[in-house]
Amino acid sequence: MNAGHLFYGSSVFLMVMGVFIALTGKHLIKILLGIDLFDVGLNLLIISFGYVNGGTAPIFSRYPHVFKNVVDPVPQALVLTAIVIGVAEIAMGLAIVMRIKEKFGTCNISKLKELKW
Amino acid sequence: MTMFYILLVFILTGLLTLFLGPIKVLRNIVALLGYLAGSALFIYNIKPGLIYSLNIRVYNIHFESGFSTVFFGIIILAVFLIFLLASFHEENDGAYYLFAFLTLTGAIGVLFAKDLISFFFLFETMSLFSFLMVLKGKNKNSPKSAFKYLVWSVFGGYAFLFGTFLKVYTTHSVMIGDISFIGGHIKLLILLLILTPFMVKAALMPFHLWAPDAYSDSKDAFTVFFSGGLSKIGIFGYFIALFKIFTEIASKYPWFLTVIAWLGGITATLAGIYAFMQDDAKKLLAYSSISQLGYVAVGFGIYTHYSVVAAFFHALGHAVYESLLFLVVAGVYYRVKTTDLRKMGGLIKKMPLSFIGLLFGIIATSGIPPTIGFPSKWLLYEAVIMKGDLLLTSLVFFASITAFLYSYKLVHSIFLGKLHKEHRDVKEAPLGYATGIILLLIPLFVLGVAPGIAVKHIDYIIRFYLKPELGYNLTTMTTPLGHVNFPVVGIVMVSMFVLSLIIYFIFGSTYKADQTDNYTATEAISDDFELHYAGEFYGFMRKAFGRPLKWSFEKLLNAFLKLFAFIGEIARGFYMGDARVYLFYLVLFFSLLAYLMGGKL
Amino acid sequence: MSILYFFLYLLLVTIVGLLYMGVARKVTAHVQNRYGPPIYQPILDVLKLFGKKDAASHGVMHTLGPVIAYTGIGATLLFLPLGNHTPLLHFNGDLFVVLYLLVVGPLGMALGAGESANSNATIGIARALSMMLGYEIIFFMATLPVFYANHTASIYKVILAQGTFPKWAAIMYPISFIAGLFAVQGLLGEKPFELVIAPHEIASGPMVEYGGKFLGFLQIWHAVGIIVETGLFVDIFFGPQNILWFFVGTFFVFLASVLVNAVMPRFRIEQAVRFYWGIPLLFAILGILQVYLWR
Amino acid sequence: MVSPILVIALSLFFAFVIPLLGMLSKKLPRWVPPISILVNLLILLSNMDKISGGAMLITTAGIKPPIAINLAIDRFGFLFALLIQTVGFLLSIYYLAQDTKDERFYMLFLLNILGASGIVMTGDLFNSFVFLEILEISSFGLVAVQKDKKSLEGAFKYMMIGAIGSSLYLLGIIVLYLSTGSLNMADIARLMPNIPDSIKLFAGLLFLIGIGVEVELFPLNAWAPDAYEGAQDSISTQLSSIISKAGIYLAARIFFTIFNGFYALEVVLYLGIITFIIAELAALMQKNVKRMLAYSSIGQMGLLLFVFALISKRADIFIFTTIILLALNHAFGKGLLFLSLGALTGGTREYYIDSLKGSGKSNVLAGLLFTMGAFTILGMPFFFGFWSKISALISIMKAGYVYLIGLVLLVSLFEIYYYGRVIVNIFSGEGKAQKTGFIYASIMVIFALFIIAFGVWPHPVFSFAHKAAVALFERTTYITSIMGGM
Repeated sequence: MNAGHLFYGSSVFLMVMGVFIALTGKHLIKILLGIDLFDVGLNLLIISFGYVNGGTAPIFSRYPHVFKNVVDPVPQALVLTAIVIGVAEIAMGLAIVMRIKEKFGTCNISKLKELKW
Repeated sequence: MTMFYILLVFILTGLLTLFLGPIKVLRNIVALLGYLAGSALFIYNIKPGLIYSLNIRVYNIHFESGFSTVFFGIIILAVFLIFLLASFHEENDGAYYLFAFLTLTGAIGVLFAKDLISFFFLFETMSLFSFLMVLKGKNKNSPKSAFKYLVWSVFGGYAFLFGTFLKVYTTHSVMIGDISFIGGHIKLLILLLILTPFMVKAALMPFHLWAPDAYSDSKDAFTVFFSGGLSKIGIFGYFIALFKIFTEIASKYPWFLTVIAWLGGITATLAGIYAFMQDDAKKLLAYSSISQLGYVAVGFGIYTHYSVVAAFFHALGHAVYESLLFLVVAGVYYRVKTTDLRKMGGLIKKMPLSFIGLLFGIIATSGIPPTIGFPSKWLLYEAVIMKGDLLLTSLVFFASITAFLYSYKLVHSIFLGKLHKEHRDVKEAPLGYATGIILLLIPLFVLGVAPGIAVKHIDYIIRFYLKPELGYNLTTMTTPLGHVNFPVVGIVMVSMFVLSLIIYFIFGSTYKADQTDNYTATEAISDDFELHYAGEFYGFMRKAFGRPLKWSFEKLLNAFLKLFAFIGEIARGFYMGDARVYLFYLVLFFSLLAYLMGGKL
Repeated sequence: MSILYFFLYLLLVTIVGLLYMGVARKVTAHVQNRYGPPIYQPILDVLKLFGKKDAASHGVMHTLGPVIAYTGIGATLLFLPLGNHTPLLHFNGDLFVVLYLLVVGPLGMALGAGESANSNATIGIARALSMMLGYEIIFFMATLPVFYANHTASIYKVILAQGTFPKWAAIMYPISFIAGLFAVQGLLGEKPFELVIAPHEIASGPMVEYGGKFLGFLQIWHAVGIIVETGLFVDIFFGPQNILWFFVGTFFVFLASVLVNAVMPRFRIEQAVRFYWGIPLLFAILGILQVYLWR
Repeated sequence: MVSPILVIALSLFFAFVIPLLGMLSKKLPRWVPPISILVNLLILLSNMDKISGGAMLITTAGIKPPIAINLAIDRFGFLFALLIQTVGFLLSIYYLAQDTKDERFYMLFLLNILGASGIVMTGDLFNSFVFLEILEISSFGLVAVQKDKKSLEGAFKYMMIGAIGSSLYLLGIIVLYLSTGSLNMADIARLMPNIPDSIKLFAGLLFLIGIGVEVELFPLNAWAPDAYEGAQDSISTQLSSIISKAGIYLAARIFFTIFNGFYALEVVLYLGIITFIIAELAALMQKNVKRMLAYSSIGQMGLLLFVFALISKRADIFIFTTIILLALNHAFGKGLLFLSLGALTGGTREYYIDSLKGSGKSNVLAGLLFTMGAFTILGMPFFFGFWSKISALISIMKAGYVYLIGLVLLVSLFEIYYYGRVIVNIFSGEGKAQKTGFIYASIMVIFALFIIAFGVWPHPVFSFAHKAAVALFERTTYITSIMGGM
């Protein structure tokens, strides 16, 4: 088992855990954390896709032989954006949860039952 | 091009009335002028055989005029005139005329349509705006009735559309044309689907459920057009479907025609029975209208030259007397503000012209010579007997007996019997109604005595499809079973009447007695004494019919709807979880797809 | 000339009809162990009624009602062959013309009675019309096989198409004939179907407000009506007869009906209608099946 | 001619100016969205002639594709951009008349429009993800903006599903990137034949879920009724007229242009019709009118997707013309319905069918407009919906599913039933008198005018839609116009 598989496995595990928490958690914050965990796992997965075993940072340098074995820079750039987006999402989520706590007086998801009919 | 212009004139008239909204007189004049312009265009320019196409990028609109266009067009336009005359006295606003004229546009347009998509477009236009017209209605129930009408007519429209697409798919032609060459039984499905909206429009059972409510709850003037005019589109549709679309129906699926004929007979009978059980004038007339349209279906179902001529003639007659009856009831409503048969009575002295209108209306409805109702009924009986279906003949005969029952109930409850106290100062119906009544009485007698005028035209319509067998000239009709000279019947009646009058005048004199001066078996009667026998007029028949009277299509339909409602509740249950449940759906969906793709991955 | 002929024709039938009514009263009386009035009593009654000085009218329609009633029945008579005796207009019109003209009379009376504003009258009319749902349809269904078998709707042709005695429709189509007999009882309005008049209940029904010449009209209307209704039956079921035998036929049909009338109580209205929808309807349908099987 | 990239840049600029303006004055921020969107519209219109045949390419940083981020606008995208901006403009005018909003609302609103226009204009896959997220996050905020129980709950549900969905969308992008080494849509589309089927399947599945959430596809659409119901009326309009339309664009772009109708489309075919049926059934017995409209919206989207997926059965431009017509009809019709429903309730947020009784009589205009909206959704003649409905049926027939027409029509009958019930209800009985403000009314009238004008004379829309459909249909032209001749 090489390092790549370990990375993939662990980040997929994180994603699954995230979904699992979101599915089973009762507290809204917990659910948000689950979603966040899912995002984090995804981000890690993306980075590990771009990872080359033993590669170096993708920086232009005077030594072309180093340049041969660099990790893919694009996923990293993407993940950077994705992290920012994830933060925004969670921030929005937290804001909503805050309001929910104000209005409903609870953070228990099973108490959110206004919209049924 | 004229065909297009005619429709345009009607649409523009409708829009113009909408924008000239506030002034009633102006509105009425514009409506009348627009109508006259359009119908003048129609009468002078529409000859059989005109063709016109208009391209709007993806769809081509094809128009064509035939004998049937002219026949039905004139009926519908004539009835619309009556409607307009009555409308002048209705509470109307701009939208009222807009909807009415767009309904007319749809109705006339349908007659022109050569391809099925245009047909559908115009048919739906008609349904839609007549729905709005009903929605504007006159009482609290109108919206509900309008809703029923909408659902039913759209049901029909969609069936038609489905049929259209099946036809286009199988024949690669969107034109109204023959489908008998298609292999397999799909052609029957197409026919059935295309026929559905017309069965709905012509209120053939079991598609009639909307009709009594919609007829009785729309504005009185509009009911005239609704029943007299729009139902003709249903008849026109029978013609289109059974003759133009499936020309070989008689040889390929004779049982289908038999079913139509029997449905017609059952409609005529049951609607007749329901009619005489009603206590509301418009409801009664609505059922009577349905009943009369049942005869037409019988005529089409028998599918011989005789019967189809009878059907067309009956449709014509239906337009005349049903309009007349609704018009009179509208006039009465205008004066006494009710259509409840239990609250009227003795109006003959106050509204003699209306009485005459109603009297001859019911005489024609019952099919008594020498009115327009007789030739078609006579011919229909002959045709059914010739076909050899004696049970159907009996059923139709039974239906025509019910016509006597409801006719008499109508005329008695409104005009005969005791005058109510609060109706002492009622006046004759105003000019518009009166004009309409007189206008309608003319064809009622003329065509009753000289049916040849119309039969000739009807013969032109159908002789292309059926071997012309009926012998006729202006005043007579001859079938292998019998022969009638209609004026002779009329003359005999008139001379016999004169003779009776002579006898009447020879002997003694009469004096006028008040209505309170009655035999009441020692009971002294005053004005407050309720002697009018109107409610539960045929109440005892309820017992005679017993339980079957309580059965209805409506209950069956409701049970069916409940089933859908139940399924709907289940479907809705899917959307009633909390956020985690929704997420669960997502995960489940993902896993399911991943599993299904597993083999390919 | 033919107008004069027609007058005589009408007069004859009216008088014969009135005599029938007289016979009916006599027969009924004898059955009930009474003596009864003389046979010509109805004629005297009618003369008396027409001789009355004035009659009360409740309005135009009330006045015209009996007139229209007589108009209708008179017009019907013109289209009805009396046996093989050719009527004035036998060539013109057929069963349906006769059936529809036959309705004009009751309609006229109904309109007239309606305007009187007496509920007894209206109830009588309502019953009369409802009864039509019973007997009229049975009568129609009973006669249909005969017309169908001979492939005509003309009454005159039906008469001629039947042969002499054993070829009568009554014998060829016995089931229909029985159904027809049931119907005639209602057609004539005799007990147990005497619901329209029902003197004890609704004070002679439609006639309640009529007196004087109006009642006279109604009497002669009824008289002609008896002949027309039984005559129609005889024409259809008893083949070609000369006019004498025709009257004999109608008389016996009428007599049978009167005898039943004399011993029967009265149905309630819904019972009457339901009765027709029972056994007579069955017979009528069987009759139709018979003609299908025979052809 | 002004570069369309300004549409995005200016919107962003304006969106971030709003809070600053808010500090100066409470009244100023609400003027920003209309101005910004108007400028956007003008920019777009000035480019109208430039766009023909393939896509109009706007590069950033002067680098040719497939490297850097670029915008690629073809007629299809242009039409959607125009639609989004137009509806957005109308709504922004509507918000002018609303008093109580704080400035952050206007920012969210502008960002939302920005996200939607970005999606339909971009030529870069990852960029589309970014815009999608902008769109979604601002939508959560917009749904919650009412700050009452219902809207918060709706927003939270939407957020949960939306977040997971868009993450999976990102994963799909990465999968494609790994196998092609490119993020440019045209480039990926070009390289598509080289990708092994299993990768395609997997990526397709991920995209299906990511986009499925946006376009309200069956098992992924459970958030939709809640969000629609919870949001205020204009936001519901936005959800159905703008946000879901951006989703449709994305679906067309990805499933057709990139995947070239591979596999996922067949799933969409079945899911589309299932969505249609289930949503309409659910609406059948719904007592809350707004939720009913939401179900109807889902149903319409299902029909749209179904028709769109027919392309996998038969390649025909007409099918694309149809989905454009359907999208336009739905955008304007459903928008009108939500707005007029809001007018009928008079801002009370009482959407139950019984509480609406008689409201159409006291507020005739709103009642009529609601009726018009319903009629166009139902496909009644003289309304635009007629043409789109007929086109949809023709498309189904062309693809050979002629018996499905019967099913579609049967389900449409349910639509008639529940819309008819509402129409009848609002016109019966007597309601409380309510007034609709002039601006509000005129916005609705503009929606209605579109429906009626093009319902009576559909020719211009047909040709416009046809051109857009051609642009979408000819994917090689799209690819070559971006990647250069090959």
